Amino acid sequence: MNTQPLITTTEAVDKAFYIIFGISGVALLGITVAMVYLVWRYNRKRYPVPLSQKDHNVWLEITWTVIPSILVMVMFWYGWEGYLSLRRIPDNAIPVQGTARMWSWLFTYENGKTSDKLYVPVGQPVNVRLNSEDVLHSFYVPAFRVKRDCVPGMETYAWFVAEEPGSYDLFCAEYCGVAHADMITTVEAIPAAEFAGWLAEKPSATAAGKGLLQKHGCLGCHSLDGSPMVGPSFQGIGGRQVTVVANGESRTLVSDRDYLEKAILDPGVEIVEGFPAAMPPYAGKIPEEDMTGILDYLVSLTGDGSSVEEATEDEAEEANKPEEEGLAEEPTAPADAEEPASPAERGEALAAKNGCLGCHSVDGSKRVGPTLKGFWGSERIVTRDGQETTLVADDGYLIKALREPSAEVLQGYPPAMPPYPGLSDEEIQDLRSWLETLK
Amino acid sequence: MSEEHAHIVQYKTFAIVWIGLLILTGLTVAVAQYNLGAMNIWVALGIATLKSGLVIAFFMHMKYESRLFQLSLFAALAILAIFIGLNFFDVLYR
Amino acid sequence: MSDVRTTPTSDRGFFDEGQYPGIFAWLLSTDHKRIGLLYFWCIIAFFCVGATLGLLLRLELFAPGETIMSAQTYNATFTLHGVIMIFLFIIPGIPAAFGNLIMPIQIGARDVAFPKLNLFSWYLYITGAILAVTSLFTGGGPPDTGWTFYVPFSAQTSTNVSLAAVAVFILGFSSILTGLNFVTTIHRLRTEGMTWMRIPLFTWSLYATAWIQILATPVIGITVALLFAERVIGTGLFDPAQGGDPIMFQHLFWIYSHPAVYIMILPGMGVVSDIIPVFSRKPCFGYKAIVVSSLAIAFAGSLVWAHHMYTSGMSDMAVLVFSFLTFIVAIPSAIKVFNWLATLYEGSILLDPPLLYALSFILLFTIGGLTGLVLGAAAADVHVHDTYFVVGHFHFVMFGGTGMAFFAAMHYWLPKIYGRMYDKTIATVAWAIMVIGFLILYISMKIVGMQGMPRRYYDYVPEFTSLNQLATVGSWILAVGLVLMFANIFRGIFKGDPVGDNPWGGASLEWQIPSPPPMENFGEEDPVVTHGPYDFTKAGIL
Amino acid sequence: MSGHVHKDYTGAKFGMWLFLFTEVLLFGGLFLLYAVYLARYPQEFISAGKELNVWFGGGNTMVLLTSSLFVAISITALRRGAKTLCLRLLGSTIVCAAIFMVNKYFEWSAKISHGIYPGSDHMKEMQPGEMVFFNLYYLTTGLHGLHVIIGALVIAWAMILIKKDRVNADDWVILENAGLYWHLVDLIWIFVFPLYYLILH
Repeated sequence: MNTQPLITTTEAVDKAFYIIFGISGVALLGITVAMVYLVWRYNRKRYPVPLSQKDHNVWLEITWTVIPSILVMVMFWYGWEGYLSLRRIPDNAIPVQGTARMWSWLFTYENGKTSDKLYVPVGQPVNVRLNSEDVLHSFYVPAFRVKRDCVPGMETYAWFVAEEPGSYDLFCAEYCGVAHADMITTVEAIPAAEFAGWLAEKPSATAAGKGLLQKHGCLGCHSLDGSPMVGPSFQGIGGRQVTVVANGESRTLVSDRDYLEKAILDPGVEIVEGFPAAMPPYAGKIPEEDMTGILDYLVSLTGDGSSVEEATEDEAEEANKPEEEGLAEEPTAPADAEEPASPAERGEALAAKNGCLGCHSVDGSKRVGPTLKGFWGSERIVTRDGQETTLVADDGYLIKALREPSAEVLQGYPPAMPPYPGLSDEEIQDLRSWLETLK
Repeated sequence: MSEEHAHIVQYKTFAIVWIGLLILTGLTVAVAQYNLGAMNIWVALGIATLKSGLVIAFFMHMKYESRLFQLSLFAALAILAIFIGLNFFDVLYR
Repeated sequence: MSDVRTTPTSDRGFFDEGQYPGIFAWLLSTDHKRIGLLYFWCIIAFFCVGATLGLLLRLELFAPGETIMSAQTYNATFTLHGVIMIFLFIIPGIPAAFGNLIMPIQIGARDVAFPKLNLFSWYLYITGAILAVTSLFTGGGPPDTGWTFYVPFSAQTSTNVSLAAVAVFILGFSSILTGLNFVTTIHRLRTEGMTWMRIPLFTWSLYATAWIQILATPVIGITVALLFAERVIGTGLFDPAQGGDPIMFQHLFWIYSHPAVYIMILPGMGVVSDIIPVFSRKPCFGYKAIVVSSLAIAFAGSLVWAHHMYTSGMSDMAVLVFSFLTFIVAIPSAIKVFNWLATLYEGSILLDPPLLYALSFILLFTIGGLTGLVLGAAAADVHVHDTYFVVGHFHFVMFGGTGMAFFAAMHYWLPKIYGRMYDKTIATVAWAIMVIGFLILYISMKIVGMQGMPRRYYDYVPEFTSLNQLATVGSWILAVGLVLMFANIFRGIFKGDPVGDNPWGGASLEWQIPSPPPMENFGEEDPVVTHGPYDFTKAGIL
Repeated sequence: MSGHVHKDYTGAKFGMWLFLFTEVLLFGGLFLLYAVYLARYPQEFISAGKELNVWFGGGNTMVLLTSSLFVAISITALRRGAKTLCLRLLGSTIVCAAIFMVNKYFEWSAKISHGIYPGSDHMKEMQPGEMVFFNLYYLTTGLHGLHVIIGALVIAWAMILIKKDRVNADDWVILENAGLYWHLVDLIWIFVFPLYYLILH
């Protein structure tokens, strides 16, 4: 592996720092001492009249032009040399895809495994290929002195190598909106063997299945540990008896593979009793293979679900979960110890966070955009492709209005609303629950 | 002040310049019909520069103004060229 | 200089010679001194607002998590702090206020070349300022983009960025017109004997600045106009989905905003170059070198914008070129510092408040400049870019540099304009408090930035807490110094002891006329200049 | 120099030129983007450029060049004391401006009726480079059109002053400056025309 001694990014950058700080320190000291000395030495009390009226000296000017020029060229050179080290990816670097979005990170490994923390093997270079799904972000790991912007529509990269095992902060360094400061995760440097094991966990149905649930945002509303969230928990969902309401009639059935598939693709038909009809239909949204994986996993969650063998291996991810929820939904929520807020409350917080209330009132008054009072289920006259259409404010309409507001513009209002592609499906459901309360 | 009686340009001069401008316009349209590859844009820009030179020198009296005016114009255009040119260190090498 | 004294019609000079009654004497005046004071007071007012916002930001960062405001409010607050401080305080600060007050007198002119345009510039400034404030309360609420307005975020956010963009456009226009006015004034209205090599260095610095204002400011105009168009009519020139390139926005933005840094700092250097000789009773050392370096900074400053973009995803070739050019610009600044120090050598130095502020400029600007070298070096910049190190750096340059120079100018020239002197002891105490608070505040920021704390962070990881608290405490000390300094200045303006025409013993023209200056600065006859601006022997000071 | 009454012609002209530099730099931002995007999407720019009508663009070029001629001559005319001729020439200039704008109106509405305008569905189906081309086209010609209107207003204002004899054979710097502004409008178009309408036909 190690064909030649590897210069780490930290070493490359720190060299430039030492040289520049060294030269600068001497210069600063010199200037400060000279200034204080001159002010003291030639004080008017001592010399009521200046000793001379010298006003130029060509050689001095040349000297203090040439010497700084040489010094800054030295600094330039070391800065550039270090930068080149940052840009030259070692041949044996492991590629990882890093996706930034408002306001979280997603890392995808070569074998398709995803994670919201960046797991890397100690001692081996990692090349993170960066992109962004929405606005500018910046991938920044202070410990390794690397930073690179994530630009939508463009791939950038940053490589580094972790010499010591440990957990290193990973920040977003380019301002990206209200939760910019929460877009923090970690680089988890683990011994190579452990990393290989972690990476190979994919075959494990549980981890893969859980990864899929994470990827498609299921865990935003459904817990794995039995605790109620927006939707019912997945604990024991394989073969559990569920009571559902369909067309106003409730009946009890067994949650089998067919039921689960139906419930995912078209959840509005049968609603689990006691839960809001909040889930969006996923028909056409989940690729076939992912669907199979999800169903395999869900069916496997039987009994009390004290969850089979995954307890240990998922510790890291479990530990991370509350934090991630805090990010996505309630940046200002005081503590995760509290009861989870109701969907409507979360929706309200979301509306405040995303600035909805700047344009939409909740009391019926007209602002830049239409009021949200009585929004849900109301008839809307919209202009689509220059033609007026009447439709009802339902799930589909809400999603479209948030993700692509310019497609259907409400009559009498300017097409002023920006799209909110960053809103997850769960968040839209929360918003919907809140909107329903605004009668 | 002396400059109040600055050069009065003759009607004839203007007319000649105008005819020159029209000819150059025709020329630039004509040249655009031929595929010269990347040269097209440079030829078009060259002719446009010639035309703008005529407008500046005669219509805008720059030919009769002092060195200060000419230097300032040069500085402004040079800065614009720098602003555009330096960008290509990024654009061409990305 | 020949005797340019006239019998003043009133001992309150131009204050008693308004053309219109009451408030209109100010609002309709085309006199450069009145316009200068209009700017001065507006700028001071906006500085106080901006500083208050800064203190609130520091307070929020006193502890991790929510301290006094929500994240959205915080983001709007730092945006506003940046926009106000940059567009309403630093950029117009010295040129529009002291440039207007002093520059025409320094070259022996009775006014600027286009007095009505000058007044119009002020109205544009006020219009822009009002629009910027209006954007807080209208549309989608206060802009939350940061003063850099980077796309795609600025094109997507629902807050009132569009109006803020219009405000910036108008403020830019105001800046352009002031620059245009000054260049023409300096070329056309120098009095007899005021050769180019006899122009005071302050005026020289304004000349260099004015050229940047003219040639760079239009670029920010088109940039914010394009942002406006992108938001309002969807012309996605920077939108990747429409083939645009978000990085081009950054290029355009910094093509203006980097030279703008020199619009901010050059006049400050001019102030220092004028003050140091007077309080050393020695000609400014290397006058020509300083003139050339001002012009060199103005030119070379236009070539280095992309050093703000090393991590942006632009090409490595661009990093190489811009890093190299950036280090070139460092040299003229260094030359100025050495020449200032050489001016002190063998002088007769009086440590009055203007000199103290000027010396703190040298110290703080040097620290800011040297940390700028860290940011210019490609590798080092990658680590500290967009961290608190940058925040610390530009506050050293902008506040420690331009801010201190502004205060130096205030202590140096306000006695001339108002004819009254502040309390020098209090001014010195305030100065000491400010410098101490300043160093605590911004050095903490630099260290926390070196440790990796990104800027524009509403919340931070616990290991950054102690330095953030130290910085916040520093901000309080700094605030105490500021309040004391302003209180002393205001008291001095209204109640101070009258000063003579030449309280500091200056040799340039503004010290040869009465304090406050009369309406057209000079009597019936224009002054005839016979010696340089720092020739204390010929001026009869020595 | 004796203060108040004196009028500095060179200074006034110089100030105007400085202002024109700012206008050049303002458009410079758009030309910069044009250059960058042309380098990135040469083929798309060519295919999109074919959608523009050379006759509209060429006709407008002639109109503007001619109007510039009128303005240039009008200054000579005024200085020679031919006030009526001067006013007629300036009037013709404003007519030229109107022709230009009407032309532009037809050109834009033809494009818009084909569904080519910022944010349209038709645009969304285009290649990214073509979208950039049309967005730039609308912004550049739009900003230029705005300058045509402002220029025409400035000329009209100069005409009023000439009628009132406030601007005359001895005091003509306002007309000179108005003319400079108008020529700038022409200058910009001299570059816009080949860059947008003639990019390889």
